[in-house]
Amino acid sequence: ACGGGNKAGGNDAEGESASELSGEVIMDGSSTVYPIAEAAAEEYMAEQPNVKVSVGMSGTGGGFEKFSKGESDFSNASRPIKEEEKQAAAANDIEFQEFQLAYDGLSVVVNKENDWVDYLTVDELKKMWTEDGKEKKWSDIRSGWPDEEIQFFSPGHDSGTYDYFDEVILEGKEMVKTAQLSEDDNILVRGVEGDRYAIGYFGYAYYLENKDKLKIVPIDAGNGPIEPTNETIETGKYTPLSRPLFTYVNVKSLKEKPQVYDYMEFLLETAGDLAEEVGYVRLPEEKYKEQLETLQGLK
Amino acid sequence: MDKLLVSKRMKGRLVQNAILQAIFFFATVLGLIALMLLLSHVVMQAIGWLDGDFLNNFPSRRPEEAGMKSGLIGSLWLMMIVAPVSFILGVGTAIYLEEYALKNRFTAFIQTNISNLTGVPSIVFGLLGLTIFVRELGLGRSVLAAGLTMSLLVFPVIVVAAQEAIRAVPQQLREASYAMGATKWQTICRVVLPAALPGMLTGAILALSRAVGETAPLVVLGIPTFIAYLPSGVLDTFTVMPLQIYNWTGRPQEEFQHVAAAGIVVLLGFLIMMNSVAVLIRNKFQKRF
Amino acid sequence: MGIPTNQEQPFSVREMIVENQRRQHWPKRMEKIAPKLLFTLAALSVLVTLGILFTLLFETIEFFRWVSIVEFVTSKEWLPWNEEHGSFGVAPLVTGTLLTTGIAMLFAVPIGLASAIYLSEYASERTRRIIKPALEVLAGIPTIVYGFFALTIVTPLLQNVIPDLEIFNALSPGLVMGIMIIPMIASLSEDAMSAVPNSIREGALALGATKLEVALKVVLPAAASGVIASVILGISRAVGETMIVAVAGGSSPEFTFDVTKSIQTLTAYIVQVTTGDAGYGTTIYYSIYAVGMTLFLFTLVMNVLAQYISRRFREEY
Amino acid sequence: MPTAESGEAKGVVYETKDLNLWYGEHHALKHIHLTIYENKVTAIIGPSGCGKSTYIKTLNRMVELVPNVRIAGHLAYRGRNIFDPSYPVEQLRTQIGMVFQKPNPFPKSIYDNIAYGPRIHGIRNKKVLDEIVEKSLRGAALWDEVKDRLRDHAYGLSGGQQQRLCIARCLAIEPDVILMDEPTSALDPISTLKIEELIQELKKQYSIIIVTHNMQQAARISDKTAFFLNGEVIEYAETNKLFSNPADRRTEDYITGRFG
Amino acid sequence: MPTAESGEAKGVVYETKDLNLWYGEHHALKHIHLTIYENKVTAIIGPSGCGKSTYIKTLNRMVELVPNVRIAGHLAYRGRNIFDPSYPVEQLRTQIGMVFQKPNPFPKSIYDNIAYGPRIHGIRNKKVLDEIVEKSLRGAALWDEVKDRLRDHAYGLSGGQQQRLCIARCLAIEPDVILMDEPTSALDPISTLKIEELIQELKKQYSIIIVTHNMQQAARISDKTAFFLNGEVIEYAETNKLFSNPADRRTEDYITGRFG
Ligand SMILES: Nc1ncnc2c1ncn2[C@@H]1O[C@H](COP(=O)(O)OP(=O)(O)OP(=O)(O)O)[C@@H](O)[C@H]1O
Ligand SMILES: Nc1ncnc2c1ncn2[C@@H]1O[C@H](COP(=O)(O)OP(=O)(O)OP(=O)(O)O)[C@@H](O)[C@H]1O
Ligand SMILES: [Mg+2]
Ligand SMILES: [Mg+2]
Ligand SMILES: O=P([O-])([O-])[O-]
Repeated sequence: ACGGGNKAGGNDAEGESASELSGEVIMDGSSTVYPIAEAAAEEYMAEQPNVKVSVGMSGTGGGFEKFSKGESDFSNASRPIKEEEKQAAAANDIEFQEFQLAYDGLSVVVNKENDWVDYLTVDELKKMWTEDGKEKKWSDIRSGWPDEEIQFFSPGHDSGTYDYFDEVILEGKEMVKTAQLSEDDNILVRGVEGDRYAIGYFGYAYYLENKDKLKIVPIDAGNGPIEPTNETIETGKYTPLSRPLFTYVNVKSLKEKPQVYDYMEFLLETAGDLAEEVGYVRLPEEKYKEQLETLQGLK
Repeated sequence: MDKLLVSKRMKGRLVQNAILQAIFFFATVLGLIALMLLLSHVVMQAIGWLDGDFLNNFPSRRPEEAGMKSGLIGSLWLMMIVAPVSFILGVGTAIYLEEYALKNRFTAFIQTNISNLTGVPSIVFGLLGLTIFVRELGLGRSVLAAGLTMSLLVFPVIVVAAQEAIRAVPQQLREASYAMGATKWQTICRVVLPAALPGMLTGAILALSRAVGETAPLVVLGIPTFIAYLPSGVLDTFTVMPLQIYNWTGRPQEEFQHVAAAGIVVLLGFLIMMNSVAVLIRNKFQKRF
Repeated sequence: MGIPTNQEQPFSVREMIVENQRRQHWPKRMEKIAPKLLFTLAALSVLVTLGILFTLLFETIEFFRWVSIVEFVTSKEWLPWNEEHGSFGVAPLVTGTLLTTGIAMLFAVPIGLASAIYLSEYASERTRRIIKPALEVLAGIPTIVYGFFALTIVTPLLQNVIPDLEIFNALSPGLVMGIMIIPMIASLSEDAMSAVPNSIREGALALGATKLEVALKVVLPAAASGVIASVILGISRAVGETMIVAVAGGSSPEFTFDVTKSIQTLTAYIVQVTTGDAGYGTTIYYSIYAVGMTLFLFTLVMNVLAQYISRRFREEY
Repeated sequence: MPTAESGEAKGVVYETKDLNLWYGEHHALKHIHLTIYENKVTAIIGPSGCGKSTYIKTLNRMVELVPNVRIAGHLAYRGRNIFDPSYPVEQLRTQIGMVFQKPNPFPKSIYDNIAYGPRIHGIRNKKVLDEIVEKSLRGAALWDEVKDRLRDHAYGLSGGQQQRLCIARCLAIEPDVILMDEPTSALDPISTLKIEELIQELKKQYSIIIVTHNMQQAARISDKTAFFLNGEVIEYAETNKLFSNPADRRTEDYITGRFG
Repeated sequence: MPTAESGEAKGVVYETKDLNLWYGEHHALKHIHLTIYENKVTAIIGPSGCGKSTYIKTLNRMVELVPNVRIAGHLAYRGRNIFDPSYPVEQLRTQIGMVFQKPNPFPKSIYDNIAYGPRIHGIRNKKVLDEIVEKSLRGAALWDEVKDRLRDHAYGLSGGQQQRLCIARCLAIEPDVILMDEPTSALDPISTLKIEELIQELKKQYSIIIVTHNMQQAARISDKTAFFLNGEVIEYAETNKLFSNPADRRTEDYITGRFG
């Protein structure tokens, strides 16, 4: 595998303390997870200036492709690994371990001037977003709402966000054809911002940053309308639209390269704080603890 | 010819000339207006964010601390590979096609092949580079692998420009050289190339400009975005400016849009400096025959 | 003819040359090596193409084991994500590409040529030396920047004129792509036109031709081969351009020729999948290779045609 | 035949008064005074680099195409200042035909070369064009050689043929004055003779100014001759007089080949 | 002086036997038989398009640069078949200098134009080059005009100056034979005279073949003259004889200007 092996054993027999590491740590994968990874790398290199951490953003799929060839130590993912990807890794004798780093709460938003929507149930969401061959109007969803066509904004088909929405809301059915798709969530923000009859969904961080321009829609999954907040997402009250973000680590790297192990440890220790700083939501504390134990078991 | 008719028509022709001149001028300016619009938009956004720190810092999650250093130096390294490799490859191919190749089917095939390469999307070159340079040759995600991939992507533009330039060198000059007993190679090196240099440099400018701004193939190669150290050789990992800009534009925080704008300004500054070297050489050599 | 002899002993150039020719093997050797070396360089381009073909071929074949070629070519629906009734008809991606390329060229060819004519025939040397490099900067702006330019500036501007324009559409990225291509056409055409000997211009001017008549009826035809080459490069670039259309064109493949609607191009689809989530080894993963192959064939056919046209137009001077 | 001094306004084509021209720093024409008459052949002779080409290129303002050219002085064509901004240079050049030192056919067919001038002046009629082409080619003594290959590319012609093509091209727009810069320097004696005869023929309708190195030619065909040296007009007189009885020592030296 | 018929091998530079040349379909040289002698000036005359340029471009194989040229026949330079593959064409051309019909200086400085030949043949020494440049420019009667601007671009020179530069460039490599294709057709009489004198000077060491339209020139400077017509050699003889007593009716018609 390329890039991995060289100069790994920085802490050699000369009796340097284990805290002075060197060598490379290669991280690639999801662009959703990238900000957390970037933050962690930044902080880690302040502590371990001789370790060269690099973070790429090839996307979850692209990350796994490289990971399964042994070209990276970590693959960040905004969804769990797929069966085909597992097989590809197995074919190259790559053993991996999954770790959760944070939550992302998919946020459903409407235009600031939308004064009729107070909340949406999961069924209403489903009815709205599923293609049924007819033009969708707000009045079709709940009576009393305006007789105006709904403008849909959704992340692109190939994003983890879409995947997740598809899974929990659409349940595999086709999304409305009139939906405007973009790979870039900032563009969705603009779309919803610019159209009174618009609705859209995207990552929590994008809502947080644009709170004053958008109106959040609480989601009722049977337990009353819940708005996404750090608290509701962390405790799991905001369902079904909150999803975990992952990193997958190459177990061989973990065992053979002390800096990889050290970095993983660092990740689990700091992910919560860093995730919140960049706009995601921390996992419950015990989750990190559990995973640290799993990690120690792999050493 | 009817003199009266001629002078009657003269006015119309002059008006036509003046109108079209104005249109041509306006068209030229239109491109510049677009450039200005874009630049002013970007520069306005970048104001306050573009400072010494920005050039001196590594990437950061905090917009105020985020900097371009690794990208800037990385792009410089990349160009140190792309410029010579693509120029030699492009000019060499052009010389072969114009001066040596027989006008046969194989030549026509190479010719078509080269213009075809200009239309292959950059991302496909990324796939090619990943397979060949990164994996087969084991160069990893290094400056060299990316530089070679990028060279393959941009060299066809140099070929086409250089071919046109070589073709435009008057045959009489070649004849004069041959008549002195110069060999073909000497004639090419000492007469044809200097006379064709301006056109070749135009090609180089266009090609390098593209190489500086390309994002997609580097993403496919797996060139990382976050790097907080500098490469020390062509086999080291690195990052480039467009990747960082791409990352910043996608971030949720408004501040990162400004960081991205600052990044774009730096990239354009880099581009202009790089081009002006080529432009200076081009101006020095440009002579009408 | 005596030279005013400085005290040096007289020398014979002829003898020196004969002597040098006897001793120097380097030029002779270079003469043999050069064509081979250059041939190797030229042949490399063929290798690159072969490399691309091979990169694409195996996965394309793999793709067609899952999806029938007939469906790929004839179906008018591109719905790769839909697991129940997914459909792999490439036509919508092709129309998306045709639309954006068409708009770009409609915009870039006239403006690029007009700029070339202005710079080569009207502008003073000074103006030319300033404007040309300035235009060339346009070619180097990262395409991602153009993408956002299209989306955040051009689309809203156009929406003022065309209220029906969707936020993602073919028109705006097409125009912006045109802006990006202008310098390519302008600069290369200008080079070709500048290379037309001045004596020919003088011949026409002396007949009382206006600059316009000289430019259009003498210089342009004489430079046709270079002008056509630049246009072909431009078209190729437009067909292969990725980021602008990915950002501003949207990602809804529709079989439509309506420029106000959201579209997806062949390239945008590839970039969407490669940077996205699709699992390695899935049908979607393989589909990008089939799309890449389509694109490859598409540009190939276009280039073969263009070569043919260009050969018919060439005027030597 | 009017003498050089008579200067009756009616027959004057060009009136040059204290004309100066610089290429950058180089003073190429110095205080030129010269009056050129209608229906005459005026020859300009002088050693290489003395400004002959420069002068006749000034007569149709072609010299302005050279960058950094500066012109001062008075030059009137048919009483009208040619530098007057209200006098379109295209109109001037339509009336002043020019044949250059180096043949410069367009990279087009023989036919299109000749038809170019008429076409830009709005003559579209195929039949008329055909006639113009034939007439002009005959006039330049080229018709018989090329009549079967009018559609061939002009660059396939030999040097001499190309030059005659350029003469034909110039005749096609029937100018008032024809400027010729060593038009026969690339021609064989037979074509030269034909061109010389043609010049004699043409001067009935046209005024011709010809630069030549061939003193016999100047003597044979011209009515008046100007001798240039170093950017100055040394002597300007009836050709007979200038060759038989030059007023200036330098003229004499030059025409007898003693000069240099 | 050896007669054309004597043909003693020692003094022969070129031996042409049944040489034929086609440009595509066009048969431009037809069964040429011609022997050219050492230290002589051989003039080639004939009307435009008769193949003069083609013939002398064959002598240094420059004609082969034209696509679709086909050559058949025998042509030996100093007893050696010039088409022999073992005879490098560069070596041939080093010994055969050439001056073209249209001046074609390189787009370089005056100095670099002259130094081009010596440099490609491996002469690097600055001082030697300086001397060669001066000597060659003097030889072409250009030194005085350009000595102060050797570093200027050659395109700034007038037509005549450019042609003399090309002659100087050719002299710089001291060839054995010099081919000249109407070298003086763009020159004034004074420069022409100098070049003619130079030719007389040079023929002591060199053999010179000159194409010219100027029959006086041919008569003045050449020892032997060949008259070409329509791709054939009509007559080849001592210049005196050819001009005073031509054997062929067509030659007579041509030299007396009755031809055409
Ligand atoms: N490159 C070419 N392709 C085709 N035909 C040509 C070419 N060059 C010359 N010819 C033809 O060959 C014939 C001989 O041409 P050549 O140039 O040798 O004539 P020339 O005697 O030198 O005439 P001139 O005195 O006008 O220079 C002419 O009929 C000409 O049209
Ligand atoms: N474009 C130019 N730039 C600078 N100097 C020039 C230019 N053209 C001509 N000259 C100079 O101006 C002078 C006059 O040139 P011109 O061409 O008028 O001479 P000429 O009498 O026509 O000579 P020839 O008989 O050689 O054609 C020469 O010394 C020449 O070097
Ligand atoms: Mg002149
Ligand atoms: Mg000739
Ligand atoms: O980059 P993503 O895979 O998280 O969309």
